[in-house]
Amino acid sequence: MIQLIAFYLFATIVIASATMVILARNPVHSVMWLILAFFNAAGLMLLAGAEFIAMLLVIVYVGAVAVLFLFVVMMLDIDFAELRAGFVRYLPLGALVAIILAAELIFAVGAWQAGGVDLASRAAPAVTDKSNIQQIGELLYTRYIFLFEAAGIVLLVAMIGAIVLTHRQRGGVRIQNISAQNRRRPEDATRLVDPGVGQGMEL
Amino acid sequence: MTADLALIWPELILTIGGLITLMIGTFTSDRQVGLYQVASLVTLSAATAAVVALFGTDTTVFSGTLSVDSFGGFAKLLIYAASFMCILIAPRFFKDGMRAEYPVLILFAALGMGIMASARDLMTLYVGLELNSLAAYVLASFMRTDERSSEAGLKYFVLGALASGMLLYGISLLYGFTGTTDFAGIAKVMSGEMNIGLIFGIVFVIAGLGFKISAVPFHMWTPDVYEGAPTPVTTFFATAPKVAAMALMTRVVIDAMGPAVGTWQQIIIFLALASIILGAVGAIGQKNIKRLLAYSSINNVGYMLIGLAAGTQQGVEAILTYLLVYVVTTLGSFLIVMQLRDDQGNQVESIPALAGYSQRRPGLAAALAVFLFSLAGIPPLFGFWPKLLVFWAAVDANLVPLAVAGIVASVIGAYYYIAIIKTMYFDEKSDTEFPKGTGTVVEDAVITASALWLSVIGYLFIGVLAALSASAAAVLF
Amino acid sequence: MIQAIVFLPLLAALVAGLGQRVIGNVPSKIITTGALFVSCALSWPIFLSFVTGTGQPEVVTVLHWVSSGALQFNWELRVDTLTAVMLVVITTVSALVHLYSWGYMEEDPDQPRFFAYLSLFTFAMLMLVTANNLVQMFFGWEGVGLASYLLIGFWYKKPSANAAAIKAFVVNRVGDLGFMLGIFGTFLVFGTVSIPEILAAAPGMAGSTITFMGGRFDTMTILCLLLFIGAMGKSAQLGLHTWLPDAMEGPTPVSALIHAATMVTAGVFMVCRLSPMFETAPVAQGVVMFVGAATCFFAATVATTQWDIKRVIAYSTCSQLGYMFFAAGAGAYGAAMFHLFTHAFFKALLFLGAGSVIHAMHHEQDMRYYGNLRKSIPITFWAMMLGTLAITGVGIAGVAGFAGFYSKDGILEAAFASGGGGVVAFWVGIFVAFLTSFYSWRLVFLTFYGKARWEQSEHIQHAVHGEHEDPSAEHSGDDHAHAHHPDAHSDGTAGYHPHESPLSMLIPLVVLSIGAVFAGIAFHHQFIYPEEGAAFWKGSLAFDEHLMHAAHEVPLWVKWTPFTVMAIGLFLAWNSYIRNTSLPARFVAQFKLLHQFLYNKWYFDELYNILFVKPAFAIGRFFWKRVDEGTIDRFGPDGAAALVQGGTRLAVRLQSGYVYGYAFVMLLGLVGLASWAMVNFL
Amino acid sequence: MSGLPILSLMLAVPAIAAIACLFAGDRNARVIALAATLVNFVLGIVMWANFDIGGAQWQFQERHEGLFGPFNYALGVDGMALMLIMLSVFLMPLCILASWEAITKRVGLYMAMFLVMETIMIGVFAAQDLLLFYIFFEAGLIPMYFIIGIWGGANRIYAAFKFFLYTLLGSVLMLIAMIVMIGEAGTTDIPTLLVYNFPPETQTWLWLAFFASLAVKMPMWPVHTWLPDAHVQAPTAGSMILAGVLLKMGSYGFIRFMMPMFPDASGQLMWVVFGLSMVAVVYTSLVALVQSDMKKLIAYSSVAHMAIVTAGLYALNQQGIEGALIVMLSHGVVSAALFFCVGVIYDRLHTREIDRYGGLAVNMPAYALFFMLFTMASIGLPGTSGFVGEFLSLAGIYEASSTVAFVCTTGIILGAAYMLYLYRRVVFGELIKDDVKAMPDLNPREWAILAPLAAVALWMGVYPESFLAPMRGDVTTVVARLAPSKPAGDAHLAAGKPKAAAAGHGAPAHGSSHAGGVQ
Amino acid sequence: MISVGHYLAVSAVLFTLGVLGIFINRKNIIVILMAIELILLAVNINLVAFSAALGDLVGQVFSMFVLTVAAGEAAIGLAILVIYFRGRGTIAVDDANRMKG
Repeated sequence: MIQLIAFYLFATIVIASATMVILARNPVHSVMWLILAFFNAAGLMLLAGAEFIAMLLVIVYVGAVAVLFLFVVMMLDIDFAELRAGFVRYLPLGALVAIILAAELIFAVGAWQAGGVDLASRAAPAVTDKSNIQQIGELLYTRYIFLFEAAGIVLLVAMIGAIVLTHRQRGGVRIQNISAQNRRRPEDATRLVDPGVGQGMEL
Repeated sequence: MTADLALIWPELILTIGGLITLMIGTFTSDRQVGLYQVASLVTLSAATAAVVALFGTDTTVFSGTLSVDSFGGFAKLLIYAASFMCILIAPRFFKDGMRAEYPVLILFAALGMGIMASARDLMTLYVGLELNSLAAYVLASFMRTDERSSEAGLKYFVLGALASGMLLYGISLLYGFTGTTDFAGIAKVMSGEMNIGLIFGIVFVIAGLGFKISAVPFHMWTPDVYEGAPTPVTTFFATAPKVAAMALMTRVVIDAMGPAVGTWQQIIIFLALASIILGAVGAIGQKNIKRLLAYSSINNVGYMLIGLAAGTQQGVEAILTYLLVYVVTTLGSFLIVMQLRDDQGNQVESIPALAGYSQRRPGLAAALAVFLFSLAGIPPLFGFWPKLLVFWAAVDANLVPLAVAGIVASVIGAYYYIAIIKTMYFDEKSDTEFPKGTGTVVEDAVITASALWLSVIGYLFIGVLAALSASAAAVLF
Repeated sequence: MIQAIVFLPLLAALVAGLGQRVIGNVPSKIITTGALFVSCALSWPIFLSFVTGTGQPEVVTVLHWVSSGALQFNWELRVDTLTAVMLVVITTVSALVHLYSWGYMEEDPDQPRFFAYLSLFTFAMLMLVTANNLVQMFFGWEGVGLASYLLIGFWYKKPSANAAAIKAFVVNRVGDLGFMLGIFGTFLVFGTVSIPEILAAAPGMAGSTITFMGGRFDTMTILCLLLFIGAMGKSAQLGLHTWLPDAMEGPTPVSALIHAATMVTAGVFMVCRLSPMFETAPVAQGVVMFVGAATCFFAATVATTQWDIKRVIAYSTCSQLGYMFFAAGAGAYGAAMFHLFTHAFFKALLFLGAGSVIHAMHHEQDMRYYGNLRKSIPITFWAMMLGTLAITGVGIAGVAGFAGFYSKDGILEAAFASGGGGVVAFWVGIFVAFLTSFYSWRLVFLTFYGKARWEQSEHIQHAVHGEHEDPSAEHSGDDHAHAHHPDAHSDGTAGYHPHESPLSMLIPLVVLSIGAVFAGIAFHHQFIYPEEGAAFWKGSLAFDEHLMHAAHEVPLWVKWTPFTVMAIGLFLAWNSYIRNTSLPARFVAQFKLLHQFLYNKWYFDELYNILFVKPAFAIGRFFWKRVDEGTIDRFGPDGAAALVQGGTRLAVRLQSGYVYGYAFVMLLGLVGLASWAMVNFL
Repeated sequence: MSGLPILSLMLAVPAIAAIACLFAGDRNARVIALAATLVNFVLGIVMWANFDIGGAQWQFQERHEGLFGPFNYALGVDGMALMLIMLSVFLMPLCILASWEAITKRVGLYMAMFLVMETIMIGVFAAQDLLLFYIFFEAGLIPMYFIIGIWGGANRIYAAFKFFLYTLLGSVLMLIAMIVMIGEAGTTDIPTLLVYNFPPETQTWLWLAFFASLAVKMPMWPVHTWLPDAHVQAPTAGSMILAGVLLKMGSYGFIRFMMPMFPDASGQLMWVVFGLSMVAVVYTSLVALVQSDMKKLIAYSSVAHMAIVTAGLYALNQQGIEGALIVMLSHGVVSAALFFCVGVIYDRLHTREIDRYGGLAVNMPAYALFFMLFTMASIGLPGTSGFVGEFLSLAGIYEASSTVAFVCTTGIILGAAYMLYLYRRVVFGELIKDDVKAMPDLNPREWAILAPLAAVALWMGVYPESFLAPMRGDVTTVVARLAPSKPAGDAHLAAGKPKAAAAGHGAPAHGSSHAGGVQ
Repeated sequence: MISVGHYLAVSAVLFTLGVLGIFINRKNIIVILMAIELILLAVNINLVAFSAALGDLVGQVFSMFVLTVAAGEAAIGLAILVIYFRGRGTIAVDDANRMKG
């Protein structure tokens, strides 16, 4: 019963805050709503028994992604007042299509029943004698090792990408170049001039 | 596990080579273009060699998440070759020299595409696809100071993310309704009774993959991104990812959804016809040659999808042949587009500026004409052959109306190809000068070779090609 | 020998036509004229051998032509009585016309071309009459059509000549349409196009029926009618006659040769050649007779009102051809051929005489500007006189007469004797004989009698004032016949005095006069007498001895009526044009509508113009502008292009550049596909 | 002869010369092109001379299995193909000569395109493999597209596009049909397919698909509208080859594929062909009558002539088919000649407007003579090539249907009308326009083009056996193949009671044995 | 009892909201990126729910990969956003239409 109440609570909040994410005028507010949605989603997952994923959601999403969002929103010098508010043009038709989509999806998933699936073909049946995190770990480092490594490459690519795009050679930054300093000779730096009378100084 | 490693040599080589290239790039100055270019090219060559060496193997590795087979091999050869060319041509394009991240990203993208082509598990599919996509998003906006490039990246990213969301949602449905992410396992369930969840899963997955191959109506990003991205990147987008995504789509549709032919066939047919027609119709209005080639790729994907709709081994063979010819033609076309520079050395992308090109650069114009006629599928140019195979497969699969519709629409497609030829050959010279010396010897050689191959010479290789594609396609059946 | 007769003219035509600039004018003329005289000289012995009964039919194969399945025909030359008759007619008239043209065309710059055309025509005509199969006959048929076209349009600078040439060709082609269909049908029915084989098999086909264009008809009737349509075109029978008067745009020797003596009689020849076929199709015969009689009547009525001397003779020709056809329709093919034979002489004579008059009158052809010419050009006058006597059929039954007398009376008697419709045709013929007499004498009186009236003629004034270099006018031989008498205007001559034509023109007149006088009396036994006729024709045409017997035994009044009406006509003409010259005008005033109707040739040209020519152009323009461009192109290729362009605009608009728009399209696609798949599943 | 791959040689010579032309200068390109086409002409004559009439149906065969994967490099000719190849190689040197002075820009490319065209034409007629045929068949679009588009008249772009896309649209349907055929029969070999019996209902579809394609190529009404545009805009030699040979590809497809491969459908659907042909003859002739552009007029006349071809072929009997074949050859020569005649004066005055001319007979007598000859050949004057073909085909048509024959035969009236009307306006009349007066008569080069054309037109008219003999056996084969499915003609001859045969010319009645009229 | 259906319904709504967020939003691109995160969240809920219902861990592993990739995706998305902003000085969705047609 508690579970049910908790589920409905989480579900309601996650949907409500998701709605606010896309409706909020201020992007900062949107991020906040997003964080709220993630927390509640983590709650939903806890209810389903996926503790590790729930934690991950909070740590990775809230801790990293959402903060990154916030960071960017703050960093970019955006004049929020100027941002036009409005999703008038597509809203009625868009909402209609979205409602149809949602209805169809719900109708579709309503067709799910445990009996329809051949459970014998499961790749990694969950067992009760090990913790969720241990089971996932075993799976990750054996069966899915290749993908695990590939996911590492994905993150590497993301990193390279983020850097290559945003990293700028700063013109004003002075970095000590020791070898250049060592190579420097007087003749490179000084010049002897002998200006004639009345010709002025040429600099 | 170690035995498995011996079978993923191409991936290993690419990973290590990519890292080495990255290191070279990091620890040398950006002006050392030659060095990391060579490193990346060697990496790709080695990977290609590894693929060749593994050709004919048909097994799965890593608990069945990845397959090592001729089908993937065929696709990888094309992917690697296309990537090779895209690295080869890049330095001349980027005015400030090619930064090291470019070959690195291409290498990792190629890795991802290789994984896509070999995926036989939804999870592998997803990871491979995202590896490729993330690299691709960055590549699209690689010229970060160029507004068009960043806009292209933005659009590509947003829509790509949406598409991968759809794909993932579909995957989750497939997983939920079959209890497995393994292609073979999914196929087993699908050979039983279908339910609405599975059907939605199929639709969502096809939609997600349809984005990658830019099939209508998931093509919307293509023209903008092709136009905005730096030309070598556009070349890359038009070739390698198309091969990977098409191979992946083929594998998913045939391997995983094979038994549910009634569900996906009509969807694929719709995508095919829509792509053919919209690709052709959209292309007609274009003034920018990169944009036009984008529509052309949409159009061509439509034909490949006809082969897929057939769902037979013959159809898959046709797709593979089509991919090969398509890649060669597209590469050739883009190589020429790269050489379109006015006397200030600026890139020329406007089609009207090509007026009278045949009189300024007869060789290049002739080659481009060959490519375009080939893309249009006019015999005796070799582009006709894969089109024929595709229709052949459709007819043999009793999809005669589809074949008829497709082939009639191909006439619309021919219109814009011959319109460019008209501009190059029939129109009076435009003001734009096209000075000589824009291409390297290698590029010119590649252009010449592809043009020759695509003219009648290609027919002499039909036998080889047929054998190759047959052995590759046989894996799926 | 027959090869020489036929091919010498061709050779001459080629040499003169292609080599004219190499060999020059006079050699060209010599070669063509010489070749014709040789042909002529070779033809007469053949004819005489048939007259004497020693000649035997023979067929000479020259070259393989076509064989396609059962349809096989070769280039062959057939000589039998019928051919022999035609041979002499053609070669003689042609040779004389060649000679005549030396004088008549003397001043023309394109003489070799003219002579080449004449020879070419002769060759084609000879091919026609020597044909042993229908296709070769068709070759000659079209060949003479070509030559006729070329010769009518000889003065190609004259728009009227060009128009007339095209008209002649096209109207003839209408007939040829029938002829071709007839050949096809004949081939279909008989499995061959060889004339002897067809004729042999024809009786066996009598009474059979065949489907033609959806209807069910008697086989032989339909075949004969189709072939007869061809004959109608070539022989200018009513309906397809309109080209013949216009054809007078050609030089006068051409009119004499082609449009009087030979080509126009090809239709008669064809009907006679195929007479065994017609004999099996009484309905077709009836049609032939009816058309012949109608033409005969029609042309004669028109001839009475025309002012142009050549047109009068042209309508006269038309009318005489009608005689020949109703003879053929009546079954008297011998009589038809006989009239053809005599007509060739006297009509050629009349035309050449008219040419001589025109030549003398400086190309004035309007008889209103003639008058009193008998003294200035006496030889021409006498030749014309003899010709007129011949055509009007002057002669005493049972004693002697001019050529036309025998042949025309033969026809009328045969028509009467054939009974039924023939009697009607007989009466028509009688009436036409009256008209013939009237218009022929009218021509003579207007031209040679009365007062000189040419002061009003523009041609003459040009000649007098030296302004005759009108490039579009006939311009042969015009510098020798006039003297300047600017003061002598009161005598109606405007100071112009016609001179007699040169010798080269007079000799043919004389020779033809001999023919016009004696051709009838010399050969009427062979042509139309029952026993002698059968022996003469030797089955080369369907010679009905019974009919011929009957024709000779008609009541006496039948034999005398033609002469009587001729006399009435003569009197009427004399009364109207010599004694009381105001009579015609009064008559015209009285019967204005009738005169207009006749003068305008029964409005055939206008009718055809409204019915065929104008609609053809209008429909053509309609098809071109409204259908081809307005419909097929508009909704076909251009429509498709526009559709695609519209699609392009739509596609470009769809590609708005806004990322939310793109996302929306993707979503729509997704939802659409999902819904479709769902509906399909459920 | 057996060892020499003469057909491959004939394909190779122009192809190689084409490449040479691309790299040679303008002057050399002309010489190379002329030399290559002449060599091919000689090879053609050698082939004709060695053709064994009455021998094997397929001669000079070359086969290389597996060279092209699922289809073969297979060449060979029968009599019909031989004649059409002869037509091609005969016209090519004349086309090159016709362009000798008229083409001044980008000569190398021009000559290359023509030489490629020659290869393609020979390939079409010599191909013994369905796909090989299709490749050649459609390849012809490319050089023609360039020829019209680069060297054409003012509105050349529209014409080139229309030509290309229209004919492409037609051909693609044929491709689908070919695929179906290959799937059904399991071979791409044309001789095998010629005797393969497709199921009747399949035949209908295949027939329709082929018809859609070939009708455009022919072109038949109502898909003819590309032709006038293409002809008007194309350079002289382009029109010559287009009218001379390219249109024949359509009719060749009729007799090579549609009729023997789908005999049942041919029998059933002959009325479609007849109907369209009838419309075309009358319709296009009337349209030709009102044209003011010389080339357009001749182009429309081509449509009318090709309608006779289609109707003749679908008479499905010996005369109809042989006649149609002769019309094809004749039209190839005559229309090429007529287009060249237009080109001659176009080169001098640079207009095709009929009204701009007049009175050419005065200053160009030789030209007038040739023009007259070809005009007459075009309207089917006996003794010229046009007659033999038209006569035979119409005779054949009559056997099938007198109505169709009647309507088609009206073409001879209308044809005479529009051709003579054209001739009158151009050649006859007063020579009053100064620029027309200044036009010189034919030069030796033009003589060299017109004289052979004239000679062939006459040869074909007087002794067509030279051309009929090689094709006779093939036509017989086709007729035999079609015989079972050919509907009876509409004559329905019914014997009556013969009257007593008239004396003198009575002969044993034998006509009734021809009841039904099938020869 | 909470059935898997409940979860799936929530996820469906979330997915829809995410999609809606992408194309009705004209204010700024950051919200679009957040909408994408919503979509991925919906997928994760799906996977976890199925995983739980099936008693199969693959779903959770998959969910982990999704999280990983989503993080990378967010990084790259924001990077692109940054350079876009640098070039244009705005992140309004309406302005990103330099290329069209």
